[in-house]
Amino acid sequence: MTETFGPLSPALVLILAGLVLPLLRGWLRDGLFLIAPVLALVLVWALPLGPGLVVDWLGLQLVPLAPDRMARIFGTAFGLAAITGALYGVSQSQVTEKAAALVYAGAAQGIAFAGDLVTLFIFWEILAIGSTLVIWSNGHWRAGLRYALIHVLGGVLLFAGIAAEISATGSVGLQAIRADNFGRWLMLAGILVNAGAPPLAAWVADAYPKASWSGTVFLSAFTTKAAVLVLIRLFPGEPALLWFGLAMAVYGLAYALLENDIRKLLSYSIVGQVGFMLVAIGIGSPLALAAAALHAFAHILYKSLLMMAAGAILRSTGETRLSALGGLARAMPLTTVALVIGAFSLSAVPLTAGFVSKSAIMAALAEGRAAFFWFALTSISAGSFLYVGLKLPWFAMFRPGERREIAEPVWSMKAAMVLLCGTILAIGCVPSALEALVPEIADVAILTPDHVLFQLQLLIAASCIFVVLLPLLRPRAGTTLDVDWLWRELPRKVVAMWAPLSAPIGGAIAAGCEPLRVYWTGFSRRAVDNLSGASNWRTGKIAFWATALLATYVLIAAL
Amino acid sequence: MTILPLNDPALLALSLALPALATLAIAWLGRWPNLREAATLVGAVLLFAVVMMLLAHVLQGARPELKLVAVAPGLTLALKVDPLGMLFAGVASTLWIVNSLYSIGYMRGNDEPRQTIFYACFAIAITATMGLAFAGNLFTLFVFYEILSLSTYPLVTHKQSPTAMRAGRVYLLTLVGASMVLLLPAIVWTGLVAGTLDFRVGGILDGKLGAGALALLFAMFVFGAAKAAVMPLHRWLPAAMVAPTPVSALLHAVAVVKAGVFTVLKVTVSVFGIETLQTSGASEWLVYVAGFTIVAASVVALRADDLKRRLAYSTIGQLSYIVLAAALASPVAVLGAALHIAAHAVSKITLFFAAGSVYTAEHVTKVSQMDGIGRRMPWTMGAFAIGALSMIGLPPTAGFLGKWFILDAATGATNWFAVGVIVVSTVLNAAYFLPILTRAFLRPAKGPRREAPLPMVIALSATAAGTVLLFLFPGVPYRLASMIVGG
Amino acid sequence: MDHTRRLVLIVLLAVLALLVAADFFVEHHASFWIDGTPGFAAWFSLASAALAVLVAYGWGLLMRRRGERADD
Amino acid sequence: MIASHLPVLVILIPLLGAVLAALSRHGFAAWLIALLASAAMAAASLALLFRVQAEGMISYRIGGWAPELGIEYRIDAFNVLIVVLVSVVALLTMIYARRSVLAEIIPERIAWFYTMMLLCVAGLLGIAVTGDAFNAFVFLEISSLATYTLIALGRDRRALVAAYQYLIVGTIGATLYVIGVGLIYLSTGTLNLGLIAERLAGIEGSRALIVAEAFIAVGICLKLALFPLHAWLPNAYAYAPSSAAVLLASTATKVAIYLLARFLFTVFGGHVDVGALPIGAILIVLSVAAMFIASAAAVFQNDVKRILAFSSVGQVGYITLGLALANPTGLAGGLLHLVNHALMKGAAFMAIGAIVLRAGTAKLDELSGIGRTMPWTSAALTVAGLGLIGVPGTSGFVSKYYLILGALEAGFGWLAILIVASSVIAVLYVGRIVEVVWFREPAEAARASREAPLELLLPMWVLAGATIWFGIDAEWPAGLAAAAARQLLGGAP
Repeated sequence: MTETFGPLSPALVLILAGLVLPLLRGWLRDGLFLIAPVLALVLVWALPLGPGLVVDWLGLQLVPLAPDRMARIFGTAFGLAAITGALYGVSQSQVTEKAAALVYAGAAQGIAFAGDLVTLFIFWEILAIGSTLVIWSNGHWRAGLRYALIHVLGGVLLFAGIAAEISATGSVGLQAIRADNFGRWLMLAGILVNAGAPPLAAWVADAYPKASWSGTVFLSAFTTKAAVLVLIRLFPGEPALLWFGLAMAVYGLAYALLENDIRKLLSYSIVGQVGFMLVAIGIGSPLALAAAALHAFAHILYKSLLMMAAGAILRSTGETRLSALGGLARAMPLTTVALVIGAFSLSAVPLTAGFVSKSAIMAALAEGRAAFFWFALTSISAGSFLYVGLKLPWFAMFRPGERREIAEPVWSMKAAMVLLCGTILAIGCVPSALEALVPEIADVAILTPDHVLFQLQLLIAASCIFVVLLPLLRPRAGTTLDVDWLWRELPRKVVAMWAPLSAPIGGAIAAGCEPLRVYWTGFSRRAVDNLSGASNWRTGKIAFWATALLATYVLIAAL
Repeated sequence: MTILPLNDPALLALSLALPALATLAIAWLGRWPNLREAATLVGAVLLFAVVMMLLAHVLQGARPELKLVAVAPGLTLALKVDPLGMLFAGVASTLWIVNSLYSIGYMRGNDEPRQTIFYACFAIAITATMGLAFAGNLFTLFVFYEILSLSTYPLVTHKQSPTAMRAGRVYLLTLVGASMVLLLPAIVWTGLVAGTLDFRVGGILDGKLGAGALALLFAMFVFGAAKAAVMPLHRWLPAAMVAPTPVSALLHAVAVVKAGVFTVLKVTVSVFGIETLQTSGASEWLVYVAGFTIVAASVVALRADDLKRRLAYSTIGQLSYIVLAAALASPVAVLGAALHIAAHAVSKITLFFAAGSVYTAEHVTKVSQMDGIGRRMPWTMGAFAIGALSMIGLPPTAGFLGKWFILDAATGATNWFAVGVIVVSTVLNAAYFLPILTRAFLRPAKGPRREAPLPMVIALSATAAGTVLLFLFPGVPYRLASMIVGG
Repeated sequence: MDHTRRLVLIVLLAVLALLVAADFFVEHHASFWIDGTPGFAAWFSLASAALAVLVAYGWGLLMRRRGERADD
Repeated sequence: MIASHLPVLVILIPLLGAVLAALSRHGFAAWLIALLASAAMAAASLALLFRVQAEGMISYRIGGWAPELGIEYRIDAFNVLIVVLVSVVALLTMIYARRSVLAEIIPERIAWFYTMMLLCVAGLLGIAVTGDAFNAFVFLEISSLATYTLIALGRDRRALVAAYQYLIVGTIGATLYVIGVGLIYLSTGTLNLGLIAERLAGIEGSRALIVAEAFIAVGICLKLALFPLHAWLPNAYAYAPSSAAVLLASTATKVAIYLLARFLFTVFGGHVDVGALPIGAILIVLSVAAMFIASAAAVFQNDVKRILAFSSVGQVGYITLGLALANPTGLAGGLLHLVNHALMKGAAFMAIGAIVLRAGTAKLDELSGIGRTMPWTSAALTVAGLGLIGVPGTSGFVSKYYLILGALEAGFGWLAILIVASSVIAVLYVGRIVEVVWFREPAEAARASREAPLELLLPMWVLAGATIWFGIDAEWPAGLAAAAARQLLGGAP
């Protein structure tokens, strides 16, 4: 039945819309910007599940459009993020960003529906191009460059891995594998770069805050979650993911707790949350994979919401540093509500989407008897509430601050936030509605009394600690060193160190070579003199050579 | 399916005669610039038509042959079309049209002197390229290889400044010198050992030389074809950057460097035979040399401020991808190498066109002067962006194709060194191309919008479009490339 | 510790106490041996959150630099 | 029956012409005589060629005397090649000479000049056709004396010095040669080359013979300007009148090489075996030295004539290398190069002569941009230069190809590399000329000159055209050279 839609995929719709967008003006442009994501979401659901169409391309049997359940889950999440993101960003004046955002969203859909490794890779790279353009359209060319280079690296690692996989197995299909040979390790490494895993996790917090108020919303939704989807498809149950995930969760927590900039804090938190998903994928049971997908779904919604709130604050105040904010709750009530709902969802407060998905993950860990990871993630959950549920709203919105003449953002931004708040709460209140999408969670205890009690204790206890240790959590201007020091500052330091050394060393080498050079100059000059004067031999010299030659012959004859 | 009653040998003869005739016409019409340029364009279009007719036949399995003249016993000038040559000829003849169009804009836009010689030598170079592509034996290949070197010398020294003359000297000495000292003895040696100089898929040397001798002979071919610019014989390429941009395009995209890698590839497939190379391991060392060239050239490009110099080193690196693939010596590698010839041609010509267009409009030659140029010349720099993406190997551009199969071959041979080289160089490619784009598009512009002359913009837009189209519809080149080894 | 903070803390502790008390009256579905015990979440969270803050603070002492980066 | 007297006719015609030219005393008349004589001579030599191809070796006895007493002229596949080469080049030179001579030589001496030209040709042809060792010495002296005079006729005062130097060197060479011949005569009792060869086979291990061989080889090598016995040549060619330089450069050294080959192969049989006796080995070493050092010296000259002269010394190295390789392919390559080099060096000297005629100078740094005003002449020079490099498509490539093949067949891979490596030096000196001539802004000399007259261009382009033609279709010359090589290696004369 896929045939009836031909090549019409959500990805194609969005990418084409993105390419056409710069050519349009006025309401036509805004209209297309809003309609295209809706159309894509409709297509996500209209495409019948099935094996998809096989296309022969360069001798490879490609399946560019393979709608399955996982594609539908992520397609829906990506679709919702694109719709609300477009609504939120419709008042953005940079057309490049809008166009790039559509291409970016389209590439994410493309990854979701890709039925083979090659298609996957192609959209993977388009995703990187689109996201880079989103960052660049805000003018931060250095950060964008760093982002682009990291993703080129990730892309080519994946590329090499895919090539190895195809030449080893001869199949381009997406099948569950383990990282058991070098090629597959390459593939895993490439995906992990995009997922924001250590050691290259620093790009997330480096690049995302550099986009515009609207651009960051898009960025927070697609790249890392697309990587999660690919991990679900390719590496379910890969043990290495457990540790990568845990490391990301710890990293995200620690850096977010220290961070001062709202959007940077939220970026660190993305890494932390994706860590949860990776641990679930590392478990690999059907429930765990469903939980990972569900968590990605929820995370896309609440992280978009959080980024929207941050963007609203940025647009209204021109500021995102917690140390410079405060007391916004009164002036921006709706934004405040959005921020709190998003934060609570991230912290898995009951009745939010995050509670549903995190419950599923914990249930999967319990089912998988992964005690260590269960306790570790529980403890990190408690910590997460500190930075996002308490620190963020308190310092940005509620703590007493100077009174400013600021207003709520424009209606379209508010509408987008309201839409997301509604969705998050709806899912939180009626988790069973999700069973149509992810039937695996039917048996998970979500809104049971003991579970709710457990979660509430966790949150209230963390709140107590927050109140007690508040002085330690006070945001301060500054940056936390990260691995990106290696490529952002080390080269400069090395150059600076090398600069005073280079002249003496070069001089020493030159001095050492001087005698050789002098000799060579003399030699070559003599040679040139000899050669250019070669026509002026004296007759005697010729006679000498003739005699010498003759003598040689006669001597040899005599012997 | 022929429109004209032309048989294959006639077409083959025409493919050499047309550019040669164009040369004469250009020389004859030198006094009337419009007619002269018309002659170039007409020649280019006719040649393209002829090559396309040949292409149709080759795709159907025909392998036209034409014996030109027996120079001496054992030395015959003979043409024979095979898929690899067809691919090369197709690329060159297509790009000749675009390059001619571009040249008209460039040469007039910059008031260049001695345009008649320029167009005439260009046409000779195309003649030589056709002969090279369709060469039926090593001797023919060598003859046209040398004609190509000599006919491009006046182009390289076109400016006749002391720098240009010096560059010309380096150019000629390296190319002709290497070809005479290494390529020619290699050919003679081959002839002596194999008893023939004719190309044959699968090779003519099977079992006739030991592994060490094979490796030596292979080295003589690879370095003898200095047009492939494998380090350390690469200096001529950056030196030749003093030439006008259409010449750079000819060097980097249409003919010259491609002639080098074509020779390497052709020798790999049809003199040694990939199986012989595989089993003897005679080409293994080249993986490391080519790998080093790729990475080192990229590092140099990273530090080059002169735009054309950066592009030149990029070419050196990209060429070595093809050489690397030849060294891997597997069907997939050859496929990748052949596709990369086409892909690199169309994208590098775009980059050079853009560089020349920027020079013509703004007299900008350095990357550091390119701030905001993308806002002023959106078409030019947009095309440049596509070319750059292709160089990095990102879809949806042609550069992806070749890289894909070369990587496939490298992983298939579990040659992790080659894989590592490609990974590192891809990142380096991005590192030296993307800053140009960020400068051009993100820095503030210093003036109003002002594009280069129209013929140039048309030409570079066409090649940029070609870069994307080649990715989307790679059918014909792919079929040709996959026929190279399969027969 | 100022007045408001102390007040808030007392209220929070009271709520926590109530929740722990309530915990004795629900049926637990323990995944592992200890997490089913009443009040587990409370003390575990207190410890984890404190640990998290302290670790982060310590990390901040080591790695936190004043001022923004030049190229940000 | 004129046809049966062809071998002697080719010598008698120029001799007679020389006498008539000397008697005519008038410049134009002398030229006309020389031209007609050359034409007749060329026709005769071509007829001779066809006869040899049809009938094989021709033996002609002067006066009908049997070899032991009388002189025998022997024409075989090898020397007929030389005869045709010399006479055809001579004819072309005569066509070329008129305008050039008018400009370069004072009118009273013009008739004298043509006399000497004809005499020189007669001597060269005589060396080629004779089958008698002493008779060859006589012809050698005839041609040498004529050559000294020709060089001395040059306008430049240094021409006299050059001629004098050549006189001394030439005399030493002739003396060494005649000593060698004398030694042979003592051992074998005959001067007939064929008979010597037959009798030598019966004599074993005579050191005197080896000494004789050494004397003859060194003597001839002086005449053929083998490095390092070459130093007389550059000045002689540079200061000789242009048309004399053309004749000498194309033919004089070639005939000497012929004589060397004749002795090495026909007379001394297998003695050139590389490694067996040192003549071959020493010849290889000196040839390689010539290829490199003389070519390198050419790079540093400023006078184009001198560049070409040094290039000749270098190119002679390739030919002697072919002799030293002494296998069919290598020897054929050497002989083919002998022919090809004569053609292209002739074209090159004609071109530079035309430039001297128009621009008044042969100094490279004064010839900037001469290609603009004298395109056809410069093109001929370029074609000849490409031939010297050995670019494919020129005859130089074909002969070098055979040389490389011969070196590889002999198992000397390194020698093959050296052959091509030395060609790169030719790229340098030819490149210098081409660059100055075509790619520089025209200098004063270039602006003042115009294209050479047709009667200069025509012979020039016959030779340049042959360089290209024999590069594209070398079947005919390669066949002749291969036949000659077979003839030589077959042992029998």
